[in-house]
Amino acid sequence: MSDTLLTMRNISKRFGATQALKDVHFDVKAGKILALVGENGAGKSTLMKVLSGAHSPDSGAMQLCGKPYSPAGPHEARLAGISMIYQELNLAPDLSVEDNIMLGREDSVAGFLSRSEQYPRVRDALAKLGHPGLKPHTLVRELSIAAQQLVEIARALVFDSKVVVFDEPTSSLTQHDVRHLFKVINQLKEQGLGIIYISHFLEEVREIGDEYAVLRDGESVGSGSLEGTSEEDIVRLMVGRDVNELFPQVPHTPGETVVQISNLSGEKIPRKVELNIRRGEILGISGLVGAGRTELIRCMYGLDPIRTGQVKVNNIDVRPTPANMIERGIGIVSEDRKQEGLAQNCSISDNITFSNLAPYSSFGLLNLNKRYQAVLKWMQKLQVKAHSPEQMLVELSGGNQQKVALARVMHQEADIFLFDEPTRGIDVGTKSEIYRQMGELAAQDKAIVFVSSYLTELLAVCDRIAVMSRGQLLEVRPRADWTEESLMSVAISGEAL
Amino acid sequence: MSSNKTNQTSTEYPKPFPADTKPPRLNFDFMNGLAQFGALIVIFIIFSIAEWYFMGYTSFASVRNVRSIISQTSVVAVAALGMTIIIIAGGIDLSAGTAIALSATVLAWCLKSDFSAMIAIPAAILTGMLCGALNGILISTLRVVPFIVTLGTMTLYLGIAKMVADETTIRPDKETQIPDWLEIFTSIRTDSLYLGMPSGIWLIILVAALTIILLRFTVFSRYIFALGSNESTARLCGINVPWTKIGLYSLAGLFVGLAGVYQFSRLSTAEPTSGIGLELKIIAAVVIGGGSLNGGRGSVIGTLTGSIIIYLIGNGCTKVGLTNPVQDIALGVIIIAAVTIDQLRQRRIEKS
Amino acid sequence: MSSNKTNQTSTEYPKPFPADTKPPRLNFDFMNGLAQFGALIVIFIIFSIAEWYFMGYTSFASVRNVRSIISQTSVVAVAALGMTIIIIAGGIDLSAGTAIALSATVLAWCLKSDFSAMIAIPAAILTGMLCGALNGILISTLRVVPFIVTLGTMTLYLGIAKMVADETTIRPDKETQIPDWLEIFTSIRTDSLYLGMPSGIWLIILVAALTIILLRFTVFSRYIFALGSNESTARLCGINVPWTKIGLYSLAGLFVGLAGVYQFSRLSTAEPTSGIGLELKIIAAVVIGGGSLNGGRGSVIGTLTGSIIIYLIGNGCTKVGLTNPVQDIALGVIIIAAVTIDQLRQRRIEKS
Amino acid sequence: DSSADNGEKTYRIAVIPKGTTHEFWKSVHYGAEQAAKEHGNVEILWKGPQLENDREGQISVVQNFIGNVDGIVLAPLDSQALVEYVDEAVEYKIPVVIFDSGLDDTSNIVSYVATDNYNGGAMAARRMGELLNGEGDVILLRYNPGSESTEQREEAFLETLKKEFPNVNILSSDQYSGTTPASSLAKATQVLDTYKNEVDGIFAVCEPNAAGTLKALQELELAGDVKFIAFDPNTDLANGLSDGTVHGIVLQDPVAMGYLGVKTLLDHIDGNDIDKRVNTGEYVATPENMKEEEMSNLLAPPQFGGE
Ligand SMILES: Nc1ncnc2c1ncn2[C@@H]1O[C@H](COP(=O)(O)OP(=O)(O)OP(=O)(O)O)[C@@H](O)[C@H]1O
Ligand SMILES: Nc1ncnc2c1ncn2[C@@H]1O[C@H](COP(=O)(O)OP(=O)(O)OP(=O)(O)O)[C@@H](O)[C@H]1O
Ligand SMILES: O[C@H]1[C@H](O)[C@H](O)OC[C@H]1O
Ligand SMILES: [Mg+2]
Ligand SMILES: [Mg+2]
Repeated sequence: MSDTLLTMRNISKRFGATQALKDVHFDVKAGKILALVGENGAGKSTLMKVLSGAHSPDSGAMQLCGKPYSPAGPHEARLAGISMIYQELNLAPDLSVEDNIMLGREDSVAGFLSRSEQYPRVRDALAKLGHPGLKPHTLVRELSIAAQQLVEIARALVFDSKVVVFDEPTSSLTQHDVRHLFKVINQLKEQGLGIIYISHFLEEVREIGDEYAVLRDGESVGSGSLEGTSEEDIVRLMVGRDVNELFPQVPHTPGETVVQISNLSGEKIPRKVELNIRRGEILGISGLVGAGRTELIRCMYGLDPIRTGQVKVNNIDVRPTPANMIERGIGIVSEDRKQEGLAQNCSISDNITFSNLAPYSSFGLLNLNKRYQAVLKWMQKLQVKAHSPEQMLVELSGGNQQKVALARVMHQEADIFLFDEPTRGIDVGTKSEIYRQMGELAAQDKAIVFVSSYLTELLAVCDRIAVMSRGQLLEVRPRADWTEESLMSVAISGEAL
Repeated sequence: MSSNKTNQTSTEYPKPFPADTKPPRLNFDFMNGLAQFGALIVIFIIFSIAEWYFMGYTSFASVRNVRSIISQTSVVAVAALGMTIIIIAGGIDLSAGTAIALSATVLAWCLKSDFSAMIAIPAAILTGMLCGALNGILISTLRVVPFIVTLGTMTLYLGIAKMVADETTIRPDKETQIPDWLEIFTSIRTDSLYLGMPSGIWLIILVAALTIILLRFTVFSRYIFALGSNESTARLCGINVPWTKIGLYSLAGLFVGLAGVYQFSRLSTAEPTSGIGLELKIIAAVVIGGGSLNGGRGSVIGTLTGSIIIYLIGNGCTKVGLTNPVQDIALGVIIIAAVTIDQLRQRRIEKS
Repeated sequence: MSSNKTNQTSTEYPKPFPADTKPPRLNFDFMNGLAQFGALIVIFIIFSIAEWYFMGYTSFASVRNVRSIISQTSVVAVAALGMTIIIIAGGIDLSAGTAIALSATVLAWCLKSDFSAMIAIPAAILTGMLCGALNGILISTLRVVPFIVTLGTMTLYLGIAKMVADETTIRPDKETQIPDWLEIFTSIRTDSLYLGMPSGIWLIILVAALTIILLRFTVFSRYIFALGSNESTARLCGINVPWTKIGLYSLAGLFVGLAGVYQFSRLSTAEPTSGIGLELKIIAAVVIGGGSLNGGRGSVIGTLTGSIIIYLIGNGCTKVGLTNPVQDIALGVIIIAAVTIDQLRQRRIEKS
Repeated sequence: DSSADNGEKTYRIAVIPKGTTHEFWKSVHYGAEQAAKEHGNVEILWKGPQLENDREGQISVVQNFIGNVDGIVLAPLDSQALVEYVDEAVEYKIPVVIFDSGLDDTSNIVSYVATDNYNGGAMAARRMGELLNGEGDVILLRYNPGSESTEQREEAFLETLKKEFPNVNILSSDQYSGTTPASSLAKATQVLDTYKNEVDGIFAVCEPNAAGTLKALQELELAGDVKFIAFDPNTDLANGLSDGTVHGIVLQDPVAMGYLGVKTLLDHIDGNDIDKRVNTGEYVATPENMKEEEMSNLLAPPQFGGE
């Protein structure tokens, strides 16, 4: 069962000034799960896009099932048996779940859709993923990001594929969904498919993967069997050095309450949330998909309308609007950097300074030089990989974009930070840097709200953790009083233990 | 409309198989169009009452007048069906107006050159299709946004039409060169009617029905919606985006060509500049009808209703004795109001 | 540019930047406009040679003719400056044409009513601003796309202009009601020139310079670019999106009002329908000039160049003896070609 | 149909011009209202299309009035396109009078009230020929294709010159000015600029066309040097006659046209005898005769809504 299914040889790809891939070698065996890891911008997604026909390589060759393979486009790649779940969601929001899943390979008779054939296939795929309740005729625009990711995954399941690529499929899934996904992946593996699995969660990689391949700065730097390879070894290959600590601890002491949320309800969710946010503290918020964590912070920041409730900042009642909140020292990092978090066609400079142009302006005029210097400083501080502050955001890798989003709130000199999945898609090295930054912010007496679906990081970094379920905020407890199991069970049962 | 309170989402989720195991069979096109149709009825009633009140009689709410409005609407309605497809696919076609005039000009030129209508009409429709195909090809190959490409072809088709018509109006001879049935195609004189309507109107109804079927039951329609909804997704799902675009613009061009036939039939002359400004009316019809310029949304019934609303206003204002300025103002306000109301309705639906 | 071999990994901070830490001092506006300017020169040379070759003389490449082209361009150029701002912000304004006519009509009405030009001109500019402001307010409060809102106000402003003008042409008395300087504002008669150019052209240059400064060095400009690139991001960053929109549409309205003054000055009469179709010319100017209808991109120099190209083609075709049809075809082709070339250039820049 | 207080029937008469923006139509409107006032119990419904090339617009106006009016007085902007809709009105028992510009099929109409446009064009040609002493290069700036009245003027101008002044050479006769002063200015500027070294005379076939041409002549500093003949007046053109920049204006009688159009229709409705063709006359104003009473009246005819 371990014949080589896919080989990629000497793959190179250049984007302008960026050499994204340099002579990369890559093999996938049938019935094996290959974990592809590397830092942000290492070239993982690019390599997979070469495989799926979305990019054509500058040089190199591929073989699929022993035959030369060079897809002219995604269509050919799919026909050849490559299924791909992209890192950035690729769905048509105006089409239904069913239409999205079947898109490009509809069941049809003489050009007419045969829905009666499609429907059961779609339903089965969703059921396999543990979500039989997701209705195939729902429009995708009405789903949460997590549900959308499930649709994206289901797409790969309804077709016969030889190789399935998962590019960070779990970055917005909860543990619960991850379990289902793993079950499915293992089923696929047993059917003799080749699986490529990209993730920044190394423990996940260890759990699901059989083999690994590491990319660094566009080059293959190592590969082998995961058995007998330690996490540290992989990290060393990825970053080129030892990472001493994934969760650096910066001592800080919780202080007085800065934000008081009382009886806060949104249009649908959240419902009647009571919460105090304290200085010098990292407050985690955990919960299942659709629990309303995102809505909660969007409501308090003024991005979503609220129905009832109050938000007090420093004991003053504030009407939630982004401008008001920024003025009171609140900053936010959105969970959806592509659609909302960042202006893709603007420069890094612009993106970092949009929320705080005051330091560079007098009488409405900007001092561009001063701004440039400041931006440069922030880029270095957060290790944003780019060749100039004037570079457009679209050209950055996912992780580097996330860093820009983080740089913005820090540059904004916020006092209270709302982080919604801030480490989504971020590599270990940088993750640890972000945790350290969070710790430092707390040490500077700032308040931090940390929404995450990644329980490990919540349990490692937070001082207190709250759990949300079905729009309600159920429990807030000190970190020491929680375990992964207790967090999960509260989130699932919807009741405080 | 407050029926679908599907609150199951967050409270009952995750949950095992729900009861529904059949795909929903509601026709969304009808559903969407219905709201616009309601608006049409309201406007109609307002004008009827206003005429009765101010003028003391009712000619507005008469079968004859309804026929007259529909016949006036025909050119825009036919072209707007094609524009609906384009708009659903996230595109736009500013050249539709001049392409209609070009098609009509070709038709007139053929007739004037003593070709029979059996050649002239296919030639006109083909002309429309070629215009559409050229738009599609340019959009696909140059990768320039449709707004610009069609802004360019708008002038291009105008120039070609002027060339065909030698910069003047082409007037085929009514007695010898224009067949009777074509002349009365959209006529509402009693002896031209067929089952109470001009034959051209029946044809529109047929074409509209085919379009509904196309937009609901074909694979091609899924590509159209996918394109309008998210083009890169369409590409990554292996849809041949360039060909789909060329196909759909050509298809819309077919409607444009047909609209040219209607225009010629109404004017019995063809003038190369007769399409200028029509494109905005056509787009307005689609948008009043609930189409979204962001792509992914639009309906046949809505579009037809939108087309009628535009001409209804002109008709009603004239009947009620309102002047041109007031009529323009009313049309402007109604365009904005219609879309605003549709927007509010959409938001309410999304919320509930 | 192949400097960033960021192989240092993360032991030290990567040095991802070029060694110089000085901001690029090139004015992007000039840079962007330059390519279009090049195209302008090429077209100019082609026409010059063609005239010399086919006609045996050169009247095209004369100071007089250049003046004449520029003066013809003035109305569109001024309005296109405002449209550039709107397009950068991701919007569009289809009402610009009829709003220009409305402003000109108000100006003429004031003069005809014996108000002095010192009142009439501000009134015209204010009219333009109010039109813009209304667009902005509707777009912000109704949350309907600008295309539709301004499609509606386009007809609305036409209606109001007809009302002001009583549906006809307003013709203030040249001797007593129109001040001399306004009459010769865009005139290229030798005795009207000021430093070799009509005074109106100098004013355009001044206004354009101010717009460049506005678009590069102000905080407001960052908001405009943010809006055009991603509206949700703008909102997230605390930018007051509704007010920014109202502000920028009003600002563009100011240009529209000024364009109305230019339009009046060219004919010394005002006619309510005189703006119909102008909006597409204005948009074409911005787009030929490198503006992107997806927002986030556009330049002042480019826009001015684009405006001139449009009129240059008409002028050149006539001089070379080409007919109207050919002229239309040429314009269409050039619109598409200009944008295609710009697109290719952009792609190349992104690649290198 | 409604009735007035005194029990007498009030007639609603739709008067449909080719467009509304020309000053010419304001005078037609004035004349129409005069006729209505004179007759009593008549309401004039004045409505035209936006621009004089908007066929569909004018057709819609005609169709929309059917059912609401007792008669239609129409200046068709296209001699063929409107035939069907006149027939439609007639089928609905609405009498139609055509004025200003002809219709191809006159079998169903009550009467045709208009200038002899062919003669008007010929008069322009003769005036031009005289001014140039039978020799020179002239430009004909056309109006808009499909407009019968102006086409008549254009043809007459060309044919008369050819016949009576064979030494007058036509430099350009294929340019259309479009229906607005702005488009005319643009077109006239282009044509005049092209031929500015040769041109001796120019004929503009209606008012907006002439307004644009006058401005273009001034801008190109040709005014006065180039013999300029206009058709239909406005104040600037009339002033041009006195200051030597305009050398002749062919005049129609728009007030009479409006008046006779409505009067003929009312006579028909009242059962009186009427003529199938009513000629409203055409004249040439020159710097010499412009002060004569008839000319000065026609140079500044009263307008509806004017003082
Ligand atoms: N379309 C593009 N244009 C320019 N540069 C690009 C483009 N796509 C990727 N790059 C660059 O190529 C490099 C590799 O990017 P890629 O997305 O493959 O990284 P990745 O390993 O998937 O990172 P992450 O973990 O952050 O997703 C990055 O430096 C990125 O900036
Ligand atoms: N599988 C699903 N099926 C149907 N609706 C869903 C599903 N998942 C989420 N939703 C909808 O999404 C809404 C909220 O999702 P959202 O992602 O904003 O919540 P969240 O708590 O922030 O979760 P996360 O941040 O983990 O995605 C819910 O109201 C729910 O209706
Ligand atoms: O028919 C013409 C009319 O007589 C007047 O000259 O205005 C232009 C034309 O509409
Ligand atoms: Mg990636
Ligand atoms: Mg969330």
